[in-house]
Amino acid sequence: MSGKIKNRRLKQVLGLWTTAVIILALGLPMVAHPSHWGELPLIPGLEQRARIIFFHVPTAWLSVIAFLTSMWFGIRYLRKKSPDDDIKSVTHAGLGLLFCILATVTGSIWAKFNWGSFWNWDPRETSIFVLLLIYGAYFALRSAIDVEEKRATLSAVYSIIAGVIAPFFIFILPRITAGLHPGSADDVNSGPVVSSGGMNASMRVIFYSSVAAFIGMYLWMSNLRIRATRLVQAQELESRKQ
Amino acid sequence: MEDPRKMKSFLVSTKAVFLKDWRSELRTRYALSALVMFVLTTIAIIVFAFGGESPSQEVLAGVLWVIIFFSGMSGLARTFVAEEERGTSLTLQLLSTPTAVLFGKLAFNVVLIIIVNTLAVLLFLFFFSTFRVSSVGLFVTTLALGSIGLASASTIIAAIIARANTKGSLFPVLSLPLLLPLLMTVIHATSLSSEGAFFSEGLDDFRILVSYIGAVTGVSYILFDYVWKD
Amino acid sequence: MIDLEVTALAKTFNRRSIFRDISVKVQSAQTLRVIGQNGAGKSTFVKILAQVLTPTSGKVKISRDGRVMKSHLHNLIGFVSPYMQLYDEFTAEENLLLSLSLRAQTVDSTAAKNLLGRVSLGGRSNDQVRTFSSGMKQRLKYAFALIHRPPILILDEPMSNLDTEGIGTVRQIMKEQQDRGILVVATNDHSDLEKFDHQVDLSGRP
Amino acid sequence: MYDFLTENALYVVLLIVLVIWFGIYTYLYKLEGKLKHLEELSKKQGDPS
Repeated sequence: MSGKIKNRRLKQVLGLWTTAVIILALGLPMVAHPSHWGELPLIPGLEQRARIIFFHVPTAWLSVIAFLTSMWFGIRYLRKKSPDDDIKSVTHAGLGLLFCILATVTGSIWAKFNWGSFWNWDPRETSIFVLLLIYGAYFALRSAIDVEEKRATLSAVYSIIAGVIAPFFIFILPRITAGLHPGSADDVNSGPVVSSGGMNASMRVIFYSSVAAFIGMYLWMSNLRIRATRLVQAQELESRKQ
Repeated sequence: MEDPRKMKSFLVSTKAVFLKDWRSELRTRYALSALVMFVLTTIAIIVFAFGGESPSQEVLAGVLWVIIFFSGMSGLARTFVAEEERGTSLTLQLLSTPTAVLFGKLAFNVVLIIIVNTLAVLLFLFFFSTFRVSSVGLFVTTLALGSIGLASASTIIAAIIARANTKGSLFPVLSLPLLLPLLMTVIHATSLSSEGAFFSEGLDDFRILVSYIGAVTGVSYILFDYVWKD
Repeated sequence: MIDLEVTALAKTFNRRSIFRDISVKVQSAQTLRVIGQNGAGKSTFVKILAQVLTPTSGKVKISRDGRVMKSHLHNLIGFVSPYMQLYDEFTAEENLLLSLSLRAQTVDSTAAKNLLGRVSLGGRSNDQVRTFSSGMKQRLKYAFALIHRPPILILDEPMSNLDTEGIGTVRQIMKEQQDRGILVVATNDHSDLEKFDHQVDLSGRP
Repeated sequence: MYDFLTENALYVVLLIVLVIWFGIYTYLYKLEGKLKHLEELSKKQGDPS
């Protein structure tokens, strides 16, 4: 009983936490030379548009993490052949696709206002595009196989192969175009925003709080989805027996 | 594989798989005719589309690899799909180890794509007089490594889609994300070669291609058992 | 000396159990009969024995002279079934030689010719398989399964598509196999294999 | 009105984002409740006792 109450409390905390992050991320003022806590730096060339970092970057990170998690459960499925691992694998892939689409859409709307066009084939846009293609292919493959064990095995194999090939883009993309993206190593305006420089302490605190909020939401959503899929599959199995 | 006798039997078996596919191909000409016709029609369409224009070397390099990619997509799945459609996969499973099947079919696809790519390049040089190959060594190496890479990724994907219901349409969908790093690299190296760059300038690209081939072949070798046996 | 040991074998299909917890141990010069109604999983079971299907859980262990064989198990097994297809575009003899070369064994065309004579296909050895009738294909499958002299012979529905003469030949082949190694027969027709040492009954299992 | 909206654009965005966020949160919270109910139902179905 106490576990249930704790669980509910945890979700309420997550709700309040995220609300606070949204209010701070969008509400705090931006000034040219932030001197005390609660003032965000005004990055020339980005201005108010810099606020997207609190939402866009965590979704992009999560779409990669979700892909890796899905691949991890795929490997576990191949080793142990437990149907539950496949449910987890497909759930994480589905949420990954959702976050990947969110990151693409938010990024490209932002790009329209900042760079003047929705799509520029900047290296990061190319990599999110590739990630979208991989997710798309993964689900296309799943929908084309009827037998559940075969579907689980083959989609796990595909995601592992994709996971092995994806790192190649890291070596290739810098040769395609110079980066426009804030945060590219060669960005003349702001330099690498997340890894160094660009953010001050307040911004960093909000940014990582936002990442935590997104991860919390992600865990909650995947948990709901896994439980729902289990129920659906149990129901199907029951109806097939009769 | 440490055992030399096992290694020898693996090689003999792989060669047998390759020869079986090759002789079957010579009798039915199924994949080869599809590939050759694909290359011919695509090049004809592109010639008409460009009209009298002479596009830049970079565009031509891209177009050449687009032709090669899609012709590969029309023929490279054949070797696995044919086994599945005719119901002979079970027979092949009874006769040979998964590893020999994988590498035999990989060898077959490499030979097939090299033949088709040579043809595509010859036709390309014939129809597009503006397409220059200034550094032949760089170009030939790119073509060879590109073909092997294309075959290595398509072979494992073909093995996967052979087990699915909608075989044909799924092949390019699954292959494109995996082949993109290869295509980007070979297009880069091809435009280098038409600019007349030194061989050493292509070394970075070749390193990427070789490690790509190694990674794809390695992961196929590890995972093929799961794909091949239900 | 060859041993075939099956322990706690289970297979699920679409998360539905076809059979579970099947154990049997067969030794040289013994026979195993697999029975069960349609859909009970006879073919699935013999495919797992033939190493072309992986079980969901459980093990199939084959040992030769007391040593457990780990790899190249397919070379110890001959398999005949109605759903197995031979290569249509190759001749009967080429199909047999293909079997030897894929197994990395010495390609012996006299042995192939003898075996084809044995299943009364001697006159058609250089014809492509696509010209064969279903009965001839079934007889060719016996030659195909025996060309590498396997110690374990697995027959799924052994008499399907065969005429009286063919049935006689197959009975002879089954008898020889019983002396030489292990014979596994999956069938619903109890006259196919009247005397057997072990039986697996798949009907009525969950 | 127009001036107010342009001057306080950021707060308008904040308001819209908060409304969307509350929507998502309530949806998930309700879903959690429904799912728990269904899980208990299927657990009861599971044991015949």
